[in-house]
Amino acid sequence: MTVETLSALDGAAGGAAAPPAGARQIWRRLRVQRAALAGGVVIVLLVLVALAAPLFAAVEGQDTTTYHSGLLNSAAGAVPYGSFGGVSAQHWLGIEPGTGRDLFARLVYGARTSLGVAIGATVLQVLIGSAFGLAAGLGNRFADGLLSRITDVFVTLPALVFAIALLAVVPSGFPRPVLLALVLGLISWGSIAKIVRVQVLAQKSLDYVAASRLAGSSTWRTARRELLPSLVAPVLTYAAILLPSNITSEAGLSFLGIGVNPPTSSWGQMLSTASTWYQADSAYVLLPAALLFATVLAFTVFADGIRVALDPRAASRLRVGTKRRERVAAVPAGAAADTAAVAVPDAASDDEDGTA
Amino acid sequence: MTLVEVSDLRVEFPTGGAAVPAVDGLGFTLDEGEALGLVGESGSGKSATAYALLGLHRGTGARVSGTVRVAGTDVLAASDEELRRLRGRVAAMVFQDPLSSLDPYYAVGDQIAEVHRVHHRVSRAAARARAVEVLRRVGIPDAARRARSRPHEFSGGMRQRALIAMALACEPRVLIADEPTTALDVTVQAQILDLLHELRSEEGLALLLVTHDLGVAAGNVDRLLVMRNGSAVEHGPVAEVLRAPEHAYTRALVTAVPQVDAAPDRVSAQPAAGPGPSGRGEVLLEAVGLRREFGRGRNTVVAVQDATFTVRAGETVGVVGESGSGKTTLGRMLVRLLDPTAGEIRYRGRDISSLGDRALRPLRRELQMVFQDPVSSLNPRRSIGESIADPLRAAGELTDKAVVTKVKDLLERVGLEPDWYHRYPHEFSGGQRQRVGIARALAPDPKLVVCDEPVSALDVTTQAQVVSLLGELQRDLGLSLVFVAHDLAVVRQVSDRVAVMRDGRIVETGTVDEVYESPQDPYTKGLLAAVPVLDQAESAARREARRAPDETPAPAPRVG
Amino acid sequence: MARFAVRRLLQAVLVLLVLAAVLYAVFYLAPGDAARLACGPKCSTATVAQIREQMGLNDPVYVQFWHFLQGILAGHDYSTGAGTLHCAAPCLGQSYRTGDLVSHIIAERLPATASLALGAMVLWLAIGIGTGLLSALRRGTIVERLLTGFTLVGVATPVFITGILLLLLFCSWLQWLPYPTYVPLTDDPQQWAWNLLLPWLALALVEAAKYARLTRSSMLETLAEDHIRTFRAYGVREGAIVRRHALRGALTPVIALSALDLGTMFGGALLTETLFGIPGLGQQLVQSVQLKDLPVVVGIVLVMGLAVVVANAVADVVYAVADRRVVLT
Amino acid sequence: MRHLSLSSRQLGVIAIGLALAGGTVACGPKNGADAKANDGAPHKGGTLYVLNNQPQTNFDPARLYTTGGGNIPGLIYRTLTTRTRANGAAGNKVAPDLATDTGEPSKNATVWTYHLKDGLKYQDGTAITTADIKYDIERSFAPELSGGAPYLRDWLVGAADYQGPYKDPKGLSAIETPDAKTIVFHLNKPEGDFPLLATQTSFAPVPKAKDTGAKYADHPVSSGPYEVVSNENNGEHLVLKRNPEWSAASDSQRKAYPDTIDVQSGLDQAVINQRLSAGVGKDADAVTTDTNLGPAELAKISGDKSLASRVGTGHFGYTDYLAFNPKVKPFDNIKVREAIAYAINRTTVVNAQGGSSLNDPATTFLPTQAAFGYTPYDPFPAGTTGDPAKAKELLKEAGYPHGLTISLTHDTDKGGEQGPEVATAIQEALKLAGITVKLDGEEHNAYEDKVHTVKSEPGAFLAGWGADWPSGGPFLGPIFDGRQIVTDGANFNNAQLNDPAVNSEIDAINKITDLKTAAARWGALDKKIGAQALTVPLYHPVYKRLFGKDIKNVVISDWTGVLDVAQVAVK
Repeated sequence: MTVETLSALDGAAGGAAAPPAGARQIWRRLRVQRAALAGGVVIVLLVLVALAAPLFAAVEGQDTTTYHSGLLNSAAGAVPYGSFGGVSAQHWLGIEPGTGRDLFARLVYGARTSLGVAIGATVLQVLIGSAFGLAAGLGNRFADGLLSRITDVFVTLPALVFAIALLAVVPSGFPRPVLLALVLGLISWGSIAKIVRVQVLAQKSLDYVAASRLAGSSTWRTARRELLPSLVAPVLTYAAILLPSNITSEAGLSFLGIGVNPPTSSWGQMLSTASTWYQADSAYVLLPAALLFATVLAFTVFADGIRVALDPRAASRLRVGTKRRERVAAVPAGAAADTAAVAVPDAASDDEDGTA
Repeated sequence: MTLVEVSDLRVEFPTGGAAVPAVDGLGFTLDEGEALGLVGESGSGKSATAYALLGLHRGTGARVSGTVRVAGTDVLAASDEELRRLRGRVAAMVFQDPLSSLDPYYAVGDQIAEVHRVHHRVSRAAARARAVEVLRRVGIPDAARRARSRPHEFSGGMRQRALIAMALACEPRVLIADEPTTALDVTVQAQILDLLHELRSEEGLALLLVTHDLGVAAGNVDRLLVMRNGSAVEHGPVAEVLRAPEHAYTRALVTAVPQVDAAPDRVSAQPAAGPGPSGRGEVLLEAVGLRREFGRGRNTVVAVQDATFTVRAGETVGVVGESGSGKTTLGRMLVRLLDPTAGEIRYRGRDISSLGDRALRPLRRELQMVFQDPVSSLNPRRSIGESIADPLRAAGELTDKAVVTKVKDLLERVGLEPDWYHRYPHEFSGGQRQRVGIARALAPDPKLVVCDEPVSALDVTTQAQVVSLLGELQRDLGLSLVFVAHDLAVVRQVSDRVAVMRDGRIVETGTVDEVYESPQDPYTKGLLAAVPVLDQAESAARREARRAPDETPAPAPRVG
Repeated sequence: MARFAVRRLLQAVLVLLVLAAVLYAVFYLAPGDAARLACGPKCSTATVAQIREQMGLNDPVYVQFWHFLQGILAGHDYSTGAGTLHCAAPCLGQSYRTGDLVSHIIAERLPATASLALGAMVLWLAIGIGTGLLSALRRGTIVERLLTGFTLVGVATPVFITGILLLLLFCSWLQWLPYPTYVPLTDDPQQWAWNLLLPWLALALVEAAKYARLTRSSMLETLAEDHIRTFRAYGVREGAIVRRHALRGALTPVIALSALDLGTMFGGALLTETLFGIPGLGQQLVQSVQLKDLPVVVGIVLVMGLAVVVANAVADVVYAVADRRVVLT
Repeated sequence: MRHLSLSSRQLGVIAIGLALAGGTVACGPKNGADAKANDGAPHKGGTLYVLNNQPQTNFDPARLYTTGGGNIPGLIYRTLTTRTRANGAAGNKVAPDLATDTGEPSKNATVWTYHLKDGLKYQDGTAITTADIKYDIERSFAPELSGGAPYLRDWLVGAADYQGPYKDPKGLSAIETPDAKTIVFHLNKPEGDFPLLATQTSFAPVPKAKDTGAKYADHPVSSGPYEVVSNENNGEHLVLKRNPEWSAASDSQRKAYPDTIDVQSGLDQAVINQRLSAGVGKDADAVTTDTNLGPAELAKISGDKSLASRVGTGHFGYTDYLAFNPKVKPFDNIKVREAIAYAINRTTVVNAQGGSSLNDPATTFLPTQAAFGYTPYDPFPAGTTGDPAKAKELLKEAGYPHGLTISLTHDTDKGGEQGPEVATAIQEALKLAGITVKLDGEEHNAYEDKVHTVKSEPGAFLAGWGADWPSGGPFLGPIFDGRQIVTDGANFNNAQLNDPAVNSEIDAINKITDLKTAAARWGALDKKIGAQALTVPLYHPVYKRLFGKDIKNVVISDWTGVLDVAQVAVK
């Protein structure tokens, strides 16, 4: 594509530079992507379920802790009597082998933990990562070097191992979900820091930052007014990618038996218990697996959607600013999503190294 | 006989909603050995037309209608196979950006050999030989060796030559050159244009030259087709079109082209006449032995060295030079966006070259800058009003209300609607954005404004408007301007005095007339000689002059 | 190039130093007494004291760290009681638990992890690049939709779920494969591959999805580049264009990324190793963490760290080799 | 006591899961025919495969912590005495091994004398001397060779601070070897159980000349029926072959039918169960000594005779219990402890540990075997599901009419005996009695430290105790003997009970050298202590383990609860 044809488009599409990523634009661009929308809906539902967990449990008339030994065949390893893991009018999704606790109740309450931990961790990662990235990007050679090395260290950390070690250090009194969020957050913020740093460096070289210096603004003022706004998009996008990977990490930790404390339920905890039972009681493994899968999938497609909507990388990759719109216009959403997805894996792999 | 035949060509690009015609009912023909210039400003659809000739719109989602015949083939109806035979073999295209148009991973020679073998059943060895041959043909020195180097090891000019060589390799009958020199320095541009001219005369190639630069077209084609918004506004022999343009737009276009020779009515503050340069207002800014290095250790690059010159109150100093001459670096040092490695910058006699950020802040407002790229110089996420208000708010002297009023005044001052305050950059055209940039520079009532290639990214008509705006402002506000540009004509238009830079050094300074009428430095001479001119006789003469083997040193090829 | 190497070497050393230091700090804080763990729960206080002395646990943590560094630089001699056990530099120390040399333990575990990682990589590259290219070149077709779906599923499924389902499917329902039992390549190549197939798959499916996405996007990007247009404009066949001019550029980031992932994989894919009972570094690491066997933990983490750092360098080199315009710094 | 690391537990957890996978398909009725193959007399020859989860780490007689000389170790290391290799209770006795008898006590069991049999040789043909046994015992004190059982340090005169032969070549004066075939032990208190202790591998001979210290495990010098061909990855893969110098004549216990024994460890427990039940190829000649059936097999064996016929059931002397520390309120109040004892629901606890097939609900602290002196009693009869009402009553009497809140410390290792599953079961049971339980889950090491350190010992926690030899002594002693309260190290007397009556009774029983009489007294003592509700016994684990189709002569003693690899045959 050449400047002409493109600016010909620009005539219609209106202007060369990136439009401000205002909430309205984002929404407008999200709306056109069916998958992303679906993902969004699922997410909303999940959040609602999590929030209204007690309600749901009450409707079923069960709680997460009561044992139902009577429903278990003790001699056969305490698996539930009856089919589908003891599904019945009282226990809609059956009961947990070994204890006889109600699965439906534990699933809906589990959503609370899993989402809570993941969201907490993500927020933390974003905060720490952005802080480091920003400081490194704005700082002088030395500061940048130092901070980048620190970041490297954290990217290099075998996340899961450190989680295990840290979890061992912290007194058991500490509320576990919070701890999990903290540990995940404190360990794997490296990738987001790197992304922010690169963004800042890219922005720094742009003329409007120079202009702001000429305007007599202090570095901080410049950062606040010129840089931060432009960071929102990539950070949001990446956060949307981090979140599902955090859900998985929580599950992974629980899977290794160092997740939330009993009798709290989380999907990861259920999965790890289920992995003990799934042959004798396959319903038990499929439930949390399906939910976890659905959640991660929802967040992933939603993240793709946001990525397209905010399209943080396209501009920087294309030589002519005008090409950005052409790409979004001419290339179907999916493709545009992937052009941004290039940023994802190298980052994502940092989170996955532990949980792989 | 007729080689290319285009009639009622329409090209539409679907953009989400309504389809926009980039080309709208265009028609023209091109005969064997003939040269047609397709001239128009950005968005006029000239390149879209060129692409249509090779059917390059296929698979891009663009809708093409009408008829396009190239050497008898109906391009729009042709099968992919027919099209492939057409491409390169009959009509070969030379693209605008020589760097990105070659595969960075392969040796130039191999790439040429590859396209050669597409159309000629020959051995690899033979193809390579052919590649070397055409490279030599387009004047690549030591072609056999250079054929093995990758594009990034070529200078811009050589890359463009390589692209042309690639075209030649297929022995086409028509050459389609899409803005072949836009990315190049003026001297190199001259060389490329000469090469095209030579090839035409010697190989009997037909040429379709797509360009935004009337000057470039003037000296190199027989007929001109002036396009605007996708359709032809004027079409005829060059001489006539240029001498007596019928259409108003063409006239505007022609007059807008800055003339490097024969000083036009100067837009700058004072008439060149009067008490020589020395006599004018007191010295405002003084650069003494400025030096700037980039990188450290072995890979240190000296961008500017002992640059010494002065700017007096109310005058305009032009700084000309080709890319890499260090003019932008110099400009940025003057406003302390870059810190000089050595040397002094005296502002009103005070050395500011080593002031810290804090100490500098009060001075900042007096030294402002207008940037080259209207896209990157405005924050896309902030309304233009806010961008302009920035210096005012930073100073924090005015009330919010006062700031807004002042910004609106400024907007008006630079010829924009005051109530566009809340609009965002993407809603403006390049020219408008540049005006915003100017408004922002003016906001803190500066004494000196450095304009870094303020118009090079703009269409010629817009260029003229912005240039005159600058001059006008300077006159009214008694500003001093440092006008950094590669375009000698523009510089001549605006400047009182000129400094010519080459490879980081100032090779010549003086009043405009001195420098342009009787250049001393051979490099300056070369530059001036290379500038394309509208008058054909003149340009022919210049070409002859350039033919006389290299007495003018062209800038050393720089690794891109 | 030399400067690049030196620079990276220094970086690596720094990163690894910090890693080791952090570990020492963390373990110093962590509860549990390595000496008691080594000695057994019913062990008398006197014995524990002797063992602690023997392990040098009575020294302050920084002294212990210093000894560790000395070992790396100068090697170390350990008393086996009857004689001495020489640990040549770089000496990673001696397991608190078993008295084995850490280097020896790592050497025993590495083959399993390497087998897992390398094999998985081959698979995920094959699957990932394959699907990625296919969906890039079949843009907008049903094929693409299907593949996109596949990759999404892959991305959204944690490895331990994939693993369990694979076991369920292939081992118990279909009975096509044995329950994985790690067999060293040197013992029986066929059994080795046969038993690693499922772990490879489990890991590869997750990774492949990632790679499919990356390949696809970077392919689309490359195809949109100007030089591709050039060759189209000269009538080069689409196939040839993809083969000669698009593939290389498109795959460069893929190869680079896989270098990185391989690096992290050498840290042992904890969950995969645990799930399939593969005696690799990851499993050893978790066990050692539990047993507070600091020397082993540090040793393994350093190996992991090294792998990652090297991988990073390799990735950069890949870029530089593929694209000469890139300058290594 | 088994202390599995998190990840091996984890292996177990998944393992069982996979085992289920294996179970359904592993073998149908078709195997019924093969079941017959198990009948018929055992013969020498062939290769026995042992598929294990836990590796034979530190395979050094000084470092091994075994009961009765261990299972695999017993193939290599003969000891002064050894356990009887017989089924059930018959396998709970001590028999002479290297020694001519189980030991002659004197000075009311403070001095023990042994004489070696004639013609005992190492694998290299050199003669076994008592000096070598003394040497190995001394080795077991060396900090370089940590891990062995601690008893000798307490029992031998002047051994408290001994540093082992490497630092202190003078050796232990408490052990005399007047001649090459005689060895005399001087104890600082009467120990009637000494013959049982003498079964542990620290009583095996190690020739000083061949001692390579920490490396000895790689090439130990065998005194038993087999010798080590190779020992890979610190006990992960052991290959043993017949030791030609061993003579059945001198060994009344070991049968040693197979020519070679291949011990592959570090296997996933699921894989082990699946391979054993499928029994394809070499796996037909395979056994496991450390992997229980999973629920899937349990579910199957009821309907699958042939599979059922290949399950060996054993009872190892082990008790899992809820421990109280009366120094901590409100557990100082016996009524509260009794209330909890009543409230406990052993069904839920047993289910949490794999169901009634793998666990027997426990009311006594001593395991259910005569050798320990098992005397059935239940001071707080509440049936298997508990008696919340009675518990509430007691609480009221205790002054907690509105219930109370307590904290229960447990190990966070999933599936562990002291793990979260058991803890939550108890939490849930006590809830019904109006007792709110706060769970204090500690990572494995932290848990060990916390509960076994007097200063930090919590008021209530989960614990388990296993027998180092089948006798009441090692069972009750460390837990209830006031003089075994360790204030500056690992303490197992959770109640920190220092009751003169109990102490003197323990001393009295230790003087008894007739194990039967002793057992009876131990039983009585257990009942007496049980009434104080210092612990709430929860369950005794039951071992159910598969063996291959062609395995013959399966012997499972109560001593180990596991089939004895020294007795099985594959032909």
